Amino acid sequence: MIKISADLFDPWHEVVAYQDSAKHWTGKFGATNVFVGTMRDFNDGDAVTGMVLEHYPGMTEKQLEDIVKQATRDWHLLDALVVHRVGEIKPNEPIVLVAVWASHRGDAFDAGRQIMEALKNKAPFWKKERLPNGDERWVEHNTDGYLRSPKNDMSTILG
Amino acid sequence: MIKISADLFDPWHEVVAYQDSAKHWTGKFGATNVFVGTMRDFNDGDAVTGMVLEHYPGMTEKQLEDIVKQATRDWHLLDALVVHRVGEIKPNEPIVLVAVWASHRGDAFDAGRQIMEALKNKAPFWKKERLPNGDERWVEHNTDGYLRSPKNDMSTILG
Amino acid sequence: MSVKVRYFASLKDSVGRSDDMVDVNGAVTVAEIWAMANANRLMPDNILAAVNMEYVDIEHSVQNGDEVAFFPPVTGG
Amino acid sequence: MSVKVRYFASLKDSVGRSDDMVDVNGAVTVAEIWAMANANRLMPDNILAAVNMEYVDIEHSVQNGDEVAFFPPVTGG
Repeated sequence: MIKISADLFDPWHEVVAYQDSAKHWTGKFGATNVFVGTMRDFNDGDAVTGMVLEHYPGMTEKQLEDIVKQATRDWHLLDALVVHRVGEIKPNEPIVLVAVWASHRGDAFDAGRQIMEALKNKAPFWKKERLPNGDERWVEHNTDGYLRSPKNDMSTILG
Repeated sequence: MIKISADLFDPWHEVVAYQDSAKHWTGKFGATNVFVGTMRDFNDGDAVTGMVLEHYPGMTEKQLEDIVKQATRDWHLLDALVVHRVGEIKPNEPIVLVAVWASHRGDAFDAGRQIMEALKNKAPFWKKERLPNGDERWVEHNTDGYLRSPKNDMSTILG
Repeated sequence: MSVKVRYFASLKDSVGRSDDMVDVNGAVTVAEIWAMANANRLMPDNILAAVNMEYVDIEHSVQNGDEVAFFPPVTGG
Repeated sequence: MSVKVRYFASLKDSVGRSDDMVDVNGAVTVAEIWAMANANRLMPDNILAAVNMEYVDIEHSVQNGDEVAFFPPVTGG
């Protein structure tokens, strides 16, 4: 399920409520991976007092649905939930939740990360940060989520 | 923090309670990755009605602490929480929770997965499953959490 | 034919509008739609374009009634 | 010297005991501790061994007062 929320949401409550509503896979899921992105009170070395999250209504939902469908084709998943905040956001508030349920942990980790990277690269959201002096600035681009992962030598994470 | 629990625990409540208690990194974490392993009602093709989880008190805690320390050396983490159930467990009850908090999502995903794989390989826990006919059987080994990940061709997960 | 053009985020600020209606005759590409709507402004290098809410490259041809959108790199999550 | 030996999980079931006390003279390895405690039983191939709650290989030498543990592959998580 995809949800775009203009209101503060509690990611852990969302996970529990969704899981409890999905009685048809109760007892079938062994592995749940949840990622929560939270607004920090600093970015690029500066204090940040808030942000506004703009999106492209319609296209955002469409892209997120495609992203989840792709993950469902690539990995064995029972279900997935994506919730993303829009509008005015304050530090320490959750921005994004990606939760996936699978039988096995490898699928849960891989699918959760794939959805999150695709969301960062393709879902039409834009952040405008508010600085303590009242200035506003658009965030220019997202960083690579695999930046510190050993791309060429996977031995660390592949054991 | 490491917790071994003989009682049913609520992983989402544990995450919230721990996060709320850690006021020194409020506003500093941008990325939380949570893995929850849940007991399924089947395994290896058979229905399973319950299990007993044995551990080696003292060594289990020591190994888990070493695993978390190693993840803290390998990735930029703010904190980590590991909770593992022991004793009598019923289907649909959580067995393990691994939660990590970081500034950036790459560290959160990599560290969470590394802790989970190390736990599966090193932490002295053993599962004995109970079958519908009353028989019991020891689970013989854990499977590789990277089994379906493209080990040799990382393009899918490394984008 | 008539094509709706939309701008988002920092591009909306720099263009100074959130949308345009462009009337065109015959075959036209996304890049040409930009040029018609923004006669005095080159398309920024890192711009992303969508037609009917799907990503396209700027040589994609536009049909009557399409919604064309231009926006900077996305920064959600 | 005196060494405590512990068994876990399916190994505890097959050995039929949860622990032993072994008295030894002089230098001794983990493998030799197994042999002294289980005279009629070869050590299973896939066994894991720990001394004082740290993993060791079976040629690791044991000191007075050590706790030696043997167990099958772990299956937690």
